[in-house]
Amino acid sequence: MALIQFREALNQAMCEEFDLNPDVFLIGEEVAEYDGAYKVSQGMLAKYGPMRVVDAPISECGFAGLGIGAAMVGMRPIVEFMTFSFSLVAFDQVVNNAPKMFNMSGGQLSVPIVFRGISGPGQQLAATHSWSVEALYTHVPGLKVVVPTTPYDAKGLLKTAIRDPDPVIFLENEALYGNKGEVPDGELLIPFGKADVKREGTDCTVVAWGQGCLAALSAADQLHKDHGINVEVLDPRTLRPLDLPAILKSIRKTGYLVTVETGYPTCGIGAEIITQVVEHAMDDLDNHPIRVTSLDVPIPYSKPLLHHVVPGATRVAEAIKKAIYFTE
Amino acid sequence: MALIQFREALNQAMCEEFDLNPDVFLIGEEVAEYDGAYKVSQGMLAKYGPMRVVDAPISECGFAGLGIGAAMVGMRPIVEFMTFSFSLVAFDQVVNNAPKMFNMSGGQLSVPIVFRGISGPGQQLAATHSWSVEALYTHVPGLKVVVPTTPYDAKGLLKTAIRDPDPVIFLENEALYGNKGEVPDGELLIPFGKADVKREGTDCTVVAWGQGCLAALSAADQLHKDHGINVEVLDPRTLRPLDLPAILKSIRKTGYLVTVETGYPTCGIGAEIITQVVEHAMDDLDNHPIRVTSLDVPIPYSKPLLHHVVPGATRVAEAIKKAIYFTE
Amino acid sequence: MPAAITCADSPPTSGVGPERTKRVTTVADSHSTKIEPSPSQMIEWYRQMSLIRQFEVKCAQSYQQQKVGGFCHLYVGQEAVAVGSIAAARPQDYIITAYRDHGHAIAKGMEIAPLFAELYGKLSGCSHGKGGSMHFFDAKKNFFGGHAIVGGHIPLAVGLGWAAKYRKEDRVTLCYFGDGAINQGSFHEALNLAGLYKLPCIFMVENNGYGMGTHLHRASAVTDLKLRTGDAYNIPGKEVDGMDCLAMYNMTRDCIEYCRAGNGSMFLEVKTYRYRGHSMSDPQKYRTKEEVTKFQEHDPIGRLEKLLREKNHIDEAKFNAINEEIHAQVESAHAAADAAPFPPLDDVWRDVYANPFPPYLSR
Amino acid sequence: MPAAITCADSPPTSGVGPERTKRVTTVADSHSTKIEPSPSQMIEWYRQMSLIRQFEVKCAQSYQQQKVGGFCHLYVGQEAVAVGSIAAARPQDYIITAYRDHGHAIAKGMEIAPLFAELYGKLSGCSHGKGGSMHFFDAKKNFFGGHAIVGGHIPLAVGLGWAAKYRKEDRVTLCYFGDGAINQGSFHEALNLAGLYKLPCIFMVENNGYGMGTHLHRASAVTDLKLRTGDAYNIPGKEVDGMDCLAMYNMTRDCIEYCRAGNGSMFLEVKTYRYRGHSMSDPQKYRTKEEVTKFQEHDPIGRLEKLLREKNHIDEAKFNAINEEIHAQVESAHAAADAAPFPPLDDVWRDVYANPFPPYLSR
Ligand SMILES: Cc1ncc(C[n+]2csc(CCOP(=O)(O)OP(=O)(O)O)c2C)c(N)n1
Ligand SMILES: Cc1ncc(C[n+]2csc(CCOP(=O)(O)OP(=O)(O)O)c2C)c(N)n1
Ligand SMILES: [Mg+2]
Ligand SMILES: [Mg+2]
Repeated sequence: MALIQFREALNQAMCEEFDLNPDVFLIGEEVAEYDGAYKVSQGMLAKYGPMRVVDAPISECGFAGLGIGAAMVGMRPIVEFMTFSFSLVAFDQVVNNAPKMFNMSGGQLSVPIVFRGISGPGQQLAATHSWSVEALYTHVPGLKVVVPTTPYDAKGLLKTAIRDPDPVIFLENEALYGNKGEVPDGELLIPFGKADVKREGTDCTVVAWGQGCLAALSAADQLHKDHGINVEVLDPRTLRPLDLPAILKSIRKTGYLVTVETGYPTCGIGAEIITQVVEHAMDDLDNHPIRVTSLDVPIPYSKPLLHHVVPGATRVAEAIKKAIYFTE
Repeated sequence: MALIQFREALNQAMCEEFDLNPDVFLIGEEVAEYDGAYKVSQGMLAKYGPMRVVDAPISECGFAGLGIGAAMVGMRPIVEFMTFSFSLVAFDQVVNNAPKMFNMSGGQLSVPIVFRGISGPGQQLAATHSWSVEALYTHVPGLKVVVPTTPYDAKGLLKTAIRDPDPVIFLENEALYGNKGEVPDGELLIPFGKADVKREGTDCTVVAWGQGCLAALSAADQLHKDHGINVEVLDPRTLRPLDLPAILKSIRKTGYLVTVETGYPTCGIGAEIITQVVEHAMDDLDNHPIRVTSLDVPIPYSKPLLHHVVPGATRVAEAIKKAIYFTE
Repeated sequence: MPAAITCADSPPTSGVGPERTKRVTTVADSHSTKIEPSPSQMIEWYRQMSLIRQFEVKCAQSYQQQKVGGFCHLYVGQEAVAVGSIAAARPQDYIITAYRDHGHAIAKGMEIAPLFAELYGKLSGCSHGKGGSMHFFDAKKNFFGGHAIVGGHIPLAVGLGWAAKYRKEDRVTLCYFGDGAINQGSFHEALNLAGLYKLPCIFMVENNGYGMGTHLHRASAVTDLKLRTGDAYNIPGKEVDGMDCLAMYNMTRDCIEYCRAGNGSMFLEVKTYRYRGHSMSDPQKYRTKEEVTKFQEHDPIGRLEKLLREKNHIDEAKFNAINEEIHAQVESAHAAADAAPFPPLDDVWRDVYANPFPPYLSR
Repeated sequence: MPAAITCADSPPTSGVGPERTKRVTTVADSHSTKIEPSPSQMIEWYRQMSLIRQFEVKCAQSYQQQKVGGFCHLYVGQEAVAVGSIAAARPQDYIITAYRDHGHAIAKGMEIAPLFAELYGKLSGCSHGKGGSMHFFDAKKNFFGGHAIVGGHIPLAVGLGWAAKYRKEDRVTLCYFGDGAINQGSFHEALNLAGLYKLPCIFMVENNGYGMGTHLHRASAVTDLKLRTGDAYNIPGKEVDGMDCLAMYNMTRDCIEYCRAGNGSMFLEVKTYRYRGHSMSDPQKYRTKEEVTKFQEHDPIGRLEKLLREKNHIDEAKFNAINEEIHAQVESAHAAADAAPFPPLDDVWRDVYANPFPPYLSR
């Protein structure tokens, strides 16, 4: 166990898999000579050379497709999008070629590829640069979608993703890169579809991941301090597959549900979770679930507007109080 | 009033707006000399000439962007995607440039553009060609999303879309093009955000549009014939804006809700509608709502598999019975 | 057109420097030293082209009988392109193409029975009925599809080339697409990557003059396609007569040599023509009967037959034998497909994930 | 480099035919007959370049003070490109560029007060704080942004050109982008459309040698960018020294003439250099101090100043007056922005739709 940064955990996961399997390589913009736009691939070029750590032109459609093609013959590409906002110019490759090749070839060609990079509103990057792509990609059968919250999860989930035979969308939050946490040095594999209770509680279930999960945790602490409310924070860790049983189990205990995401509300992950919960356990709910999301508007540049649009601990706390009928 | 085909209604709407406003033009693949891959623009080249009815190369990103640029200076482009499955190679243009320009320019530049074409699984076109893009685009603030079911709606909604100052995603179903219906010859404008009761009923509310709406209607007839069940079929006609008040009103009457869509279930339109209903009227529901969708798999080519994946009247009828606890 | 192979008009080398010049000569030279293929080789080409032709004639019938669904794009007229070029490739070389893929699949050695079955959506189809006409695959034979989004597979070809270079394997990737695909962004990004990384890929545009109903000159700002990649991507472009199987064979062989020598990628403008409509539902108002007949006079199968006869490589009996064998082959494969069972409905849950999870597991 | 303008190496005309040749000569000829701009014109250019420079020096300070957020890409070193080219354009001509847009906005005549306010995210910003540094807009002045997705705005420029041609308006569209944008599919699709429809557009690649930390030769298979559009899109390419305001003016004027004459589009490779990092957070390990200094010796502002002094178009007093005026302008605009109020929080619901519906209405 060592206390390392989120970005270091990702770096460690990639290096360990590079060492284990010569078919693993990394391609993306500025990943090699620049050491990564956000320094996630720091030192990897020096260690593995230019064939395994590959700088690409600003051609997301091109190098995403390159990765898929290489994966079709059994290579294990890790394609870094500087941010997933830029994956939208490669959308057809990610939602058609990657997830449907295995199916349309009748199971002949699997596509073991990992698309990774930043998702979620950064620091005042305005509407086109601030996408939370969780919903866009979770919508698509054939893809798997992973969102780590802690350095521990980051390492364990990325290693699993690289070894998985299916295309994996691996979403990172810029805000988390610098966070530190305990991470075991050697082998660490976290299975997909297993939620993690980030905070035990009895009064309300909050389902949250990544940036939103940290907001939920501080909201939970605040509510406990101020009002003795015990919030359970459940981190699904993977959105596809989704650990519905764990969510239902928690709700059976608490009777209330709040979801948190930085994405747009409409047809979002919150909507999906709430719909599944209502379908399977409406009777366990003592109030209607509440989804906390970014407001249904383009993400603005101006700082106060940005913080008004993207949900933080305060809005999560408000939602929890409302969900459990709490009044001071 | 004349009895005309769905495709003729669309053609009429475009021609009337062409006549009213010289800034309206149509661009897309095969729209001009070929008279439209699905004959929607039949005769328009002859009538309006090559500057207003424009054949484009297979460059969706390019001509979608061309339309947006022209709209920025007040033109009224209608961009036809042969099918919306092909809009995915132009995704960034449609979800970034079109819906965010007005916002990021501080209200200086509106983008009065209509993107129209086929959405929904066609006849055995396999996974990449069978997209129902409703959820992908309804997710995005700044867009408006329209899905006509009848020739009447097709004309009235398309005319409204062409005059609207915002970017409109106008989704057509190949299966409906040949359907006939009564359509007034002259002016016909249907406002966005106003649902239409396609069938009155008291026992269950079914929210459905386009292809799914016709499936719902025949399911309703069948259930009435076989079991005297009175289903209310509500057609939202536009998914963004969504006429929630109309949906809630109907549910207050029936107590039950079923949604129908040909798209993938996860983060779909059904999930969004159910979540909004639960948030505003959980107490009016006598059972949990049920969403009928395509199965959560890539759309297969093989005919029996295709019909198993895409919901038809039978599956809608099953869902309604289940929703209202009906047992024979 | 159909024109002779014009090695002369390789792209202008100005501005791209000596190495570029070297490249072009490489191909030109090797090309000038043609190797005459053996009679048995050419007879095999004749057989393959005839098989593709008869296979598709049967497809058309079955489509009219609505036993085949979806979009079905016939290759009739273009057979020499796939047969001649793939004849020059080796089993380990990668092949990938667009939705007009029947010819390439058969030329790469796929049995026609699983192809008919795929068209019929049957379980015994090469993709178990999931793909249909536009999505033929045979991983074992290094045939990577069959792709329906115009231009969308070109970056995949770059990935195949990348894998070969990365693994230091002696493989060349042959990537086919239509003249309409040239105007997709994916083509541009893919060719720049191939030119930049010097990948062993041959990009072949099957220029049949039309993208659906749109003639090349109404879709492409430059109609002399072989020029579009030299100055743009440092990938030399050459032109070849796609109605001539022998020319296709020789040119492709030279290009493969060029790639194997580590020179990078090549671009081939293949001049060809499709006799049938774009797909089965195409009134073809955009061209005249005369135009079609003009090209049919240069039919690739007829031309090779003529050659073989002139050289007395083959006699009447042999011809009849071949064609009867093909006929029998097509009939039995077709009958088998017709009789074969559809996949069980639960198969929709199959092959969605290689490492599935519920609900895919529970099915 | 910075090289003199080399009209000679216009793209090879082989294969694209006479019209192509005609085009190139058009520009070359008109170009050879240079019109010397008036002293007052050149003084105005000097003023604009200095204003841009001082505006951005102030931006950098404010960014360090964290009063400016997001990504902030400075134009320092490239000022002559926007100023020289836009000086050759007319008010009705359309301008559109990427996220490195401060220079173009100011050269097109935007006041700097609303620009500072935008950087500060204030209500008085040109986009009411919704856009920030990468999204400056001024519809009234025909400045169409300010776009942050690399290459994403190039198709929009084609739309602007289309609108002008459709409406038979005498407007030319100037579209700017970086050397990194050339490898995006959107560039390819846009240029083919412009070449096909013969639209009055001038596409200018501001080749400053780097896309972020990646040198051109590591991103583009062909580094002689002016060659990339001739054979590929039938759009002649030319090269111009972007560190020379006068050269930019003359070349752009000729290109505008060419477009107005209905010849179609032009492509300009502008050789330039950015002195600062890609954005405010760039360690710049990819280049040496020496390289930067080498280019700074050809500083566009310094060069024009030298010229004006040599020709005695201006004296010391006038210089000081100009620079003091600019200094005062920057200080007051900045102070105003600093003091200005943020937008009310409910403004997030504003300008989402031009024809809003609930909940946008209810706010
Ligand atoms: C991105 C995309 N846009 C449009 C289509 C519809 N479409 C299928 S084939 C075709 C024409 C392609 O012509 P070409 O590339 O010349 O190939 P050919 O059919 O001549 O073999 C079109 C427009 C598609 N499949 N994908
Ligand atoms: C589609 C897309 N991919 C990546 C980025 C991130 N990015 C922003 S600027 C830039 C470099 C662009 O370089 P260039 O085009 O040469 O313009 P310059 O910065 O030199 O002016 C990159 C990679 C982006 N904004 N959009
Ligand atoms: Mg073609
Ligand atoms: Mg640059």
